[in-house]
Amino acid sequence: MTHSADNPLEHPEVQLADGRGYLLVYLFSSALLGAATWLVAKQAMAPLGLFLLTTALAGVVVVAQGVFLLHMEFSETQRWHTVSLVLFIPLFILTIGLSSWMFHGLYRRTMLTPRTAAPAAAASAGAPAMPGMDR
Amino acid sequence: MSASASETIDPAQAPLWDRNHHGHDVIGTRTFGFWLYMLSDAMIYAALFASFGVLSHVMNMAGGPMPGDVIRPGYAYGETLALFTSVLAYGYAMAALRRGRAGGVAGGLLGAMVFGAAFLGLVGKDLGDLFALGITPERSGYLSIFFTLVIYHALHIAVGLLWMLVSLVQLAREGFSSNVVYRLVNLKLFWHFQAVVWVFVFVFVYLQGVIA
Amino acid sequence: MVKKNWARGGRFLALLSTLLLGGCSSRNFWLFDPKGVISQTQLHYMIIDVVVNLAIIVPTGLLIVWAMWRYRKSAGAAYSPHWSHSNAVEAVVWGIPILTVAVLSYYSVKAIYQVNPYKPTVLASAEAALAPRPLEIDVIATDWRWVFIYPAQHIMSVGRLVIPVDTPVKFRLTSTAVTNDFYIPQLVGMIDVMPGMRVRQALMASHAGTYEGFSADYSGAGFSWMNFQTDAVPSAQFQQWTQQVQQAPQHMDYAQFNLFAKPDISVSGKPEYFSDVEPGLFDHVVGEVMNGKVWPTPMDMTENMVKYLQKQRARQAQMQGEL
Amino acid sequence: MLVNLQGPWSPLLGRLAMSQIPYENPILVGTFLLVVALGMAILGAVTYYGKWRYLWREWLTTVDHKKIGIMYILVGLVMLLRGFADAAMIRSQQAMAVGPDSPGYLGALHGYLTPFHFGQIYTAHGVIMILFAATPILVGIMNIIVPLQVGARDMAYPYLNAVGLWLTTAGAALVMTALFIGDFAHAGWFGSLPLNELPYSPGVGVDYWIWAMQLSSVGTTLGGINLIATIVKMRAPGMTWMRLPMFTWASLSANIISLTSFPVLTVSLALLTLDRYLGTHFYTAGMGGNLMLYNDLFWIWGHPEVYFVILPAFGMLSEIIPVFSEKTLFGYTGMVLASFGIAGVSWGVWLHHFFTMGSAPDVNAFYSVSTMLVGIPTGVKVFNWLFTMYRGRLRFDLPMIWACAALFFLLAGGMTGMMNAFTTNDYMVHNSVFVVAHFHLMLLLIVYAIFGAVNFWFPKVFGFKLNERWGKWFFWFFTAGTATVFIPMFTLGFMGMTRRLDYIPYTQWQPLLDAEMAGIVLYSLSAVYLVVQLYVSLRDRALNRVGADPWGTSRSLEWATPSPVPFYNFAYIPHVNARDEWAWRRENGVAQLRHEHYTGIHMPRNTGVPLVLGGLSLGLAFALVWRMWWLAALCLAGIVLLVIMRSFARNTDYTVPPEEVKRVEDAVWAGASVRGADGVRSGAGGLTPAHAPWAPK
Repeated sequence: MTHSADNPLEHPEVQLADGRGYLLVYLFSSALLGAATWLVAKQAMAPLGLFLLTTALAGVVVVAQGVFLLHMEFSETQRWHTVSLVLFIPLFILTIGLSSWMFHGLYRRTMLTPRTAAPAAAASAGAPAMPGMDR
Repeated sequence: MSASASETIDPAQAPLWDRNHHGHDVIGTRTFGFWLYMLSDAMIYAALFASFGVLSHVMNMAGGPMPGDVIRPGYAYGETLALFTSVLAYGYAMAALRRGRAGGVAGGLLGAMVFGAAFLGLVGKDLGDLFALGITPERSGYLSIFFTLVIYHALHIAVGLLWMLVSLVQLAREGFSSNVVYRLVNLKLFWHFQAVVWVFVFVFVYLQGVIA
Repeated sequence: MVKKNWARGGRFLALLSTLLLGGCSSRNFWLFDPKGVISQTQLHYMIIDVVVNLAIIVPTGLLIVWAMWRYRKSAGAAYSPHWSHSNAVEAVVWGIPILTVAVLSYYSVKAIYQVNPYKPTVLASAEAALAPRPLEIDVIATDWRWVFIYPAQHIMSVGRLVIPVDTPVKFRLTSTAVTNDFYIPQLVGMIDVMPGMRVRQALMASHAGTYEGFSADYSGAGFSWMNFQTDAVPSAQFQQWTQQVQQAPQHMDYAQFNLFAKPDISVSGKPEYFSDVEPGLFDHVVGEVMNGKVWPTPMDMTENMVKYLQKQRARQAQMQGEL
Repeated sequence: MLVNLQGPWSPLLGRLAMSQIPYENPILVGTFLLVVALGMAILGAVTYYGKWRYLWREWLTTVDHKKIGIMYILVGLVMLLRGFADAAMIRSQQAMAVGPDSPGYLGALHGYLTPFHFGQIYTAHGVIMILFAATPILVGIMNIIVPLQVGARDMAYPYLNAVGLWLTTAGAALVMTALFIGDFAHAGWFGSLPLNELPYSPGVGVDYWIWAMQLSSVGTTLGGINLIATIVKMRAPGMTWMRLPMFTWASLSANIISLTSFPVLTVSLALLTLDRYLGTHFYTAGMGGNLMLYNDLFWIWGHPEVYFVILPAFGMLSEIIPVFSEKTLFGYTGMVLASFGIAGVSWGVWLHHFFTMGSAPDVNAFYSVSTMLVGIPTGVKVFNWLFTMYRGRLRFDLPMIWACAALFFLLAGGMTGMMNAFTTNDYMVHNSVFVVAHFHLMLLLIVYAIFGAVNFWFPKVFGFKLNERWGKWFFWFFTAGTATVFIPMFTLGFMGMTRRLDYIPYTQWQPLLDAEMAGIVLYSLSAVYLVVQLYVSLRDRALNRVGADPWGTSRSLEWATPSPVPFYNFAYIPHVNARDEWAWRRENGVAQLRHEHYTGIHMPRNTGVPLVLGGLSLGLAFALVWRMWWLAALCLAGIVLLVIMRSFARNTDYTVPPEEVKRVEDAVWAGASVRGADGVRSGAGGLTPAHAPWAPK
């Protein structure tokens, strides 16, 4: 292990900093999330539409932040950062996606309809028939 | 394809040692390792989000408060702004670092700390109000994961604030030494990553929580 | 039935090999001696799987042995130290596993639907032929006993499952405290029995007899004693048995069940019978558990269990003496 | 917030009371006395020979990746012994407690272990063998070999490397503590839920299990980051990706798995911790929890973890087989693809650990097919090793024997694995001893690869070969033991026997259980041969001295440095010209060339901070297990303060002067002739003269 005698401030990772980019992504993501918040607060459209729209907005904001804040690019300095992030993304999707898929099915097959009443009330109410929802 | 890449190389001419080896790039290695750590932390978030996906079914409310009773999107947007501003301030600290201006770095760090602390205060108030209403993690599976996700993110912000404090002291002591510089770059990765994670928390936990 | 003969031949081969290894009598190999439609289907596919696998594994193993022998240094065989690539060979080494996996995947997916615990297609015709509908049994695993409730007959049997032969039986299963696995090797495979959830299982015994069943998933101190016998009996005998149990002096409702479900290790393994069982008891139990009801394990059944089971055996012997 | 517990609690000692010490159990008391005697003997010997300074300076504070690797392996070996003792107890209990008439001893109804005690033993066996034996040994070997193979002087983070070691050691120490203070979890190594929840496991056992796993998990994640950064950023010039040795590729893929999957383990255990300490409802059956979520998270980690331990083993086979076939590895590109194929597929198969959960057929079908996909790259690997042997000149030295045997385990284990991936088969054998026998075969494949690798790289690290004759005795007894334990176990699986029975109701299983017990006896005998092999090798080390390349046909870069490797690895960073660099140099007649001019070498300085961090973490974990809040707060504060203080340290590196490099190089290349000379020690890089002015303080 040897030190490079160079000035650490000249290191390319330090030189990546870009004040204008940071301001840009600040304004952009604040505005987009603000719009999303407003739409949700007003319940401006059908739940599914809102759901898809907010998901899409989150995606756009995150990509913008990835590029401008985290400098995800394929230059000499950032190549391996970007590659490792790209390798992680399928794993995030597998973890969250497959879990949700499995448990969506499991709930349908094994859970009886919930009682919305408080537990004490439910206990005293005896045992109402709870038809399962299964295939 | 040849058996090995060796056949085109003449052994008489080939270099066997790198006599002028300067060693590897310390700052690059350190930031890459830290980036790997950040990704593994992102995996923790992914697992928490997977749990959130599993535990946000109506079954998991156990007759307790529904997301709509717990979440105030406008308030959470205020938290978002505080965090983003803190991130911006840290970005300016990095821009100052690039130009070698210690004053600018310290100013940016202080700004980031102020807004980071504001974010923490807002989150604390938000959760504190819920506790005051008797809405606690022990009430249901959904609330357990809701509080865990939000508090885990807030914990990162607290650690970041402590780290900034330490960085300020080290900056004052050592100036722009190699150690101080790579730690500032790592802290920047850490801090900016929290903004990315917060986008997910904000959209998937807060906003989409009130849609349903 | 060519297929059946083939299956029988394969079964014979599989049996023979394991017999040589184990040196035991064949009726002890529960997995090779299925007595129900589901377990027969499962064995059928196991044989396909094993045969396909052996077709690859055995030649590969022999090749390795051959290479180790043929190319040992002292043999002085052909030597090419730099040979490390060949398109043809690599196509084969990727091709064979891909082909094998494709074949096995096809059979695996097909088999899953045939013995799907919720809706096994191998039982579909038998179910359709049955009027008016299959026998339904609710199973509750407590800590640590098996409770079988026959809701239509209003009876409950603990530690003994009685079913009519050649009749599809449908189970609903849940647990009071922790996860167990419901398993009768000669009739049906395992299914997780989870508290607060309701899973389903189905089987049809094709031969009368007594088969061992037990919990397969570790559930605590009483786990090893959590076995039950399954009597597959002719229909008439089943009717007789239900009528007999309907006369049992002990009754069961949720309040009593609450006491009954307290942790208890069934060292003596003696079955118990209850009549006049509260309708919907199964759903009631599931609902209570979903609402947070637990039957906790006391410290003396975990930390220091020395002599615990001896005391429990004495206690159970005494209770049975009193009855 | 904190949940109420059964039993007493005091502010000073938490839940800890005299009744928690199992002094009435003769097995534990005997073990305790043995451990104390052994500990006293070791401490006494260190004091008698005046080695405390040496121990502290050369080992406890070291940041040398080779020494850290050796200590990882030592920890693994100690835990392997403990895990084997557990296995022997499991087998003897099952052989004794068959049928209602079997006698009981020591207060048990049948056999000599009460159910709860038996549960702890098999849980400890699993946890120890996977996380505290296999993992540390593999991490240790990767630690030693990977930097050498990529031509680096150390890991990317030498200090972090030491932290990882001491965290793992703290985890192992916590497991050992559970033996004598309190108890251990009883719900299986992967923890059955909700059995691990507070109402059903009211003691401290589960807490021990949680914190031990957490400590080692953090340690392994740190190690993973370190190895990936080392491979990506610190390769020698000319070491392009397609020249990377196979073991390094395997290590890279394995550590990508550990980096990505261990965080999920952290989460799965952390949520259980919250349930047990704060009363949340993640995994409870009621109140909106979901107990299967635990299985989901745990196996998202657990299945990749299986490949985390098996990929390095594949890498070892890929190194050993070409060397002893005197031939290039067949299908290098295919092997690399296969490694990453296995790593990638390992992320989409986890549900096969709970096929019986009652999932919909389409879900089970997806996971059945994805699981079978693992068979493709694995099959490719087997064929590639076969074609590596084809047209080679095979020598059956010890490493090769172990490697060849491992191939057959891969075949048998692979076949039974394909049987389990077939969902309807899994319904029949899911929790049976058939599955137990299957995964033991796969783990034995790893064990065989490890023994091969230890014999293979031992001379590189220590400078002398291990004895061949006693090693072969060890091999054959070990193999006989394996056959005698696991063939009956497979058979019992077909007879319907399930896992974890502390009492066996069916007497027809008795003969096979006795056979398994006989296998344990063979294993025990084999361990004697291992000890003899080590002893004889150590005694005759002078006769077995080796140069840089002890096998004469080695291929990769680690064989280019002298054996034992000097602490700086390479006096000059090598320039890599070929895939099998050392074979290339040998074949082109440049292997013996050396450079004459030396320059100073920059090295990290030793530090005791990682050891203290490990100790504080052990204290923190212990305090949390027993809920001594004051001690936990103290240790946590200590850790935070220490980390901050360390970040202020400036004097973390030093430069070895050129004349010192020259002196060491001359000494090591002269080999056996200068052995024993002043200040030159054998052992991993132990070539530091004790009194040199530049030596690490």
